[in-house]
Amino acid sequence: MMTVLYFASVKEKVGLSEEQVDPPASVATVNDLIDWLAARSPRHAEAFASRGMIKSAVDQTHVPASASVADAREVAFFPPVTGG
Amino acid sequence: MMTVLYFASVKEKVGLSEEQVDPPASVATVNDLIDWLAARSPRHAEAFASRGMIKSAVDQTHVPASASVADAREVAFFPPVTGG
Amino acid sequence: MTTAPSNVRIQSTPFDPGAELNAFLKETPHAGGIAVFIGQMRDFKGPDRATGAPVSAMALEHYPGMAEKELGALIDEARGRWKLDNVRVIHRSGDLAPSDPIVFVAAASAHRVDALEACTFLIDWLKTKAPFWKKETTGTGAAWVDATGADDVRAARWDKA
Amino acid sequence: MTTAPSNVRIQSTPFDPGAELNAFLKETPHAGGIAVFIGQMRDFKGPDRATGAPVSAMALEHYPGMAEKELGALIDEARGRWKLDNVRVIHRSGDLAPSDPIVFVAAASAHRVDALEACTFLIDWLKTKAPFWKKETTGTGAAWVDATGADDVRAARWDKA
Repeated sequence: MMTVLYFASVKEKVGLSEEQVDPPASVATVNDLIDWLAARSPRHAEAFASRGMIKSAVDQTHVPASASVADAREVAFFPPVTGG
Repeated sequence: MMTVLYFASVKEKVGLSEEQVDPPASVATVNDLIDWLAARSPRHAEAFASRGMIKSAVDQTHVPASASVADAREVAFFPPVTGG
Repeated sequence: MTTAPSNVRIQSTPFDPGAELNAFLKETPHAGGIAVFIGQMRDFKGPDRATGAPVSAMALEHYPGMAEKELGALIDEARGRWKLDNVRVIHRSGDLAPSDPIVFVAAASAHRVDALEACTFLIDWLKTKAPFWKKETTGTGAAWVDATGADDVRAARWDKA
Repeated sequence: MTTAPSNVRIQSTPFDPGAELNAFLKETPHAGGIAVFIGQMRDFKGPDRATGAPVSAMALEHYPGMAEKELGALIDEARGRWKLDNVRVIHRSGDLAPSDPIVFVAAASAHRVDALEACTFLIDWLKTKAPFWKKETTGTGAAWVDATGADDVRAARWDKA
């Protein structure tokens, strides 16, 4: 089981801020997880359609889409940050 | 007639903060003025001994020692600034 | 060296930049130079007031937990690169009105160059790394602010070779 | 654009940096970025606390008239180089105690890069151009502070090609 978090425009597109998921062992990387999540609903699919625009964090650390999710407890997806 | 001002360590060496002087017409530049002032007293001479260390301003504008003092009303001598 | 009681604060209520500055100075009486950056909510959209629609309100979303962690990591990085006596980052979340302070970044050092560079570094990296997102309300509704490539270029100046 | 009531102030009495910051922000509510530098009197001599003699007092001499003129010229130069909504320079004169604020420099702009660069420029140029001189009192008496070559090098970064 892992917690997936969505923020800002990604959250609005998915329609959820958080969900508990249990992907199969074949989901090894962030990219794999995006593919797997995108198949969950049309809203997920649309949220991840421009995946190049989406940033990810594993256990609250920025990671590239090639990063492993093998031991992840919390994976987050969000647009580029705009604070400050 | 012109007003000559001294600040900080230069003032302490000369022993004056200000004096009115009337140099001859041959005193054309700041360098000439320094030579002329240095002859006024031993304290002046000592104050201007390391003239490379002394900065000058003509009518409240930084100038090099080669600058003219022909129309100067106020000439100031001081060490490098250390404010801020 | 003065260790600050709290170097990172994210708060949903307004803060007073002058009071924060004086508190920071009081913690750091022996620093010769203190550099501060304050970001305020702008009342127009995009890069230019002449062309940008008026903005009446802003909502600041953040990733609780990671935001504090990232700001702490930025401070650690700054402390590794410069000699700093004290550092502070305060960031708003929640609903803001025009002119409200959004962010307060302060760096104190014996010497001004360390303070000035660290302060600039902190705000540049914060802009591209700290998980905050702005949503602006204009006459046509509320919309997420787009990240700008210019911020990435600024932040990249601080990448190590 | 907000025109400040007074961009340059030299005063022989202490000032309150937090109050000055808030007054500056109040004058400039539409600026997105405000960069501030505060110089405080250090309680040790020279570059390093470990090796520098303790300093108990400081006297700041200045050239009245020219000091105001130079600070005004620095501000004009900054306004020519960056897009600024407001600028402020406050400088102490007279007798100071350790931790007393010496200088307050603030620059406000729609965008942070202009504010940060202008603030850094102002303090760098002020250090080498504004006619102020520090005299420090240590256990062995009072002595004028020597100018450092490092300040000249910093200031030269801003020379135009």
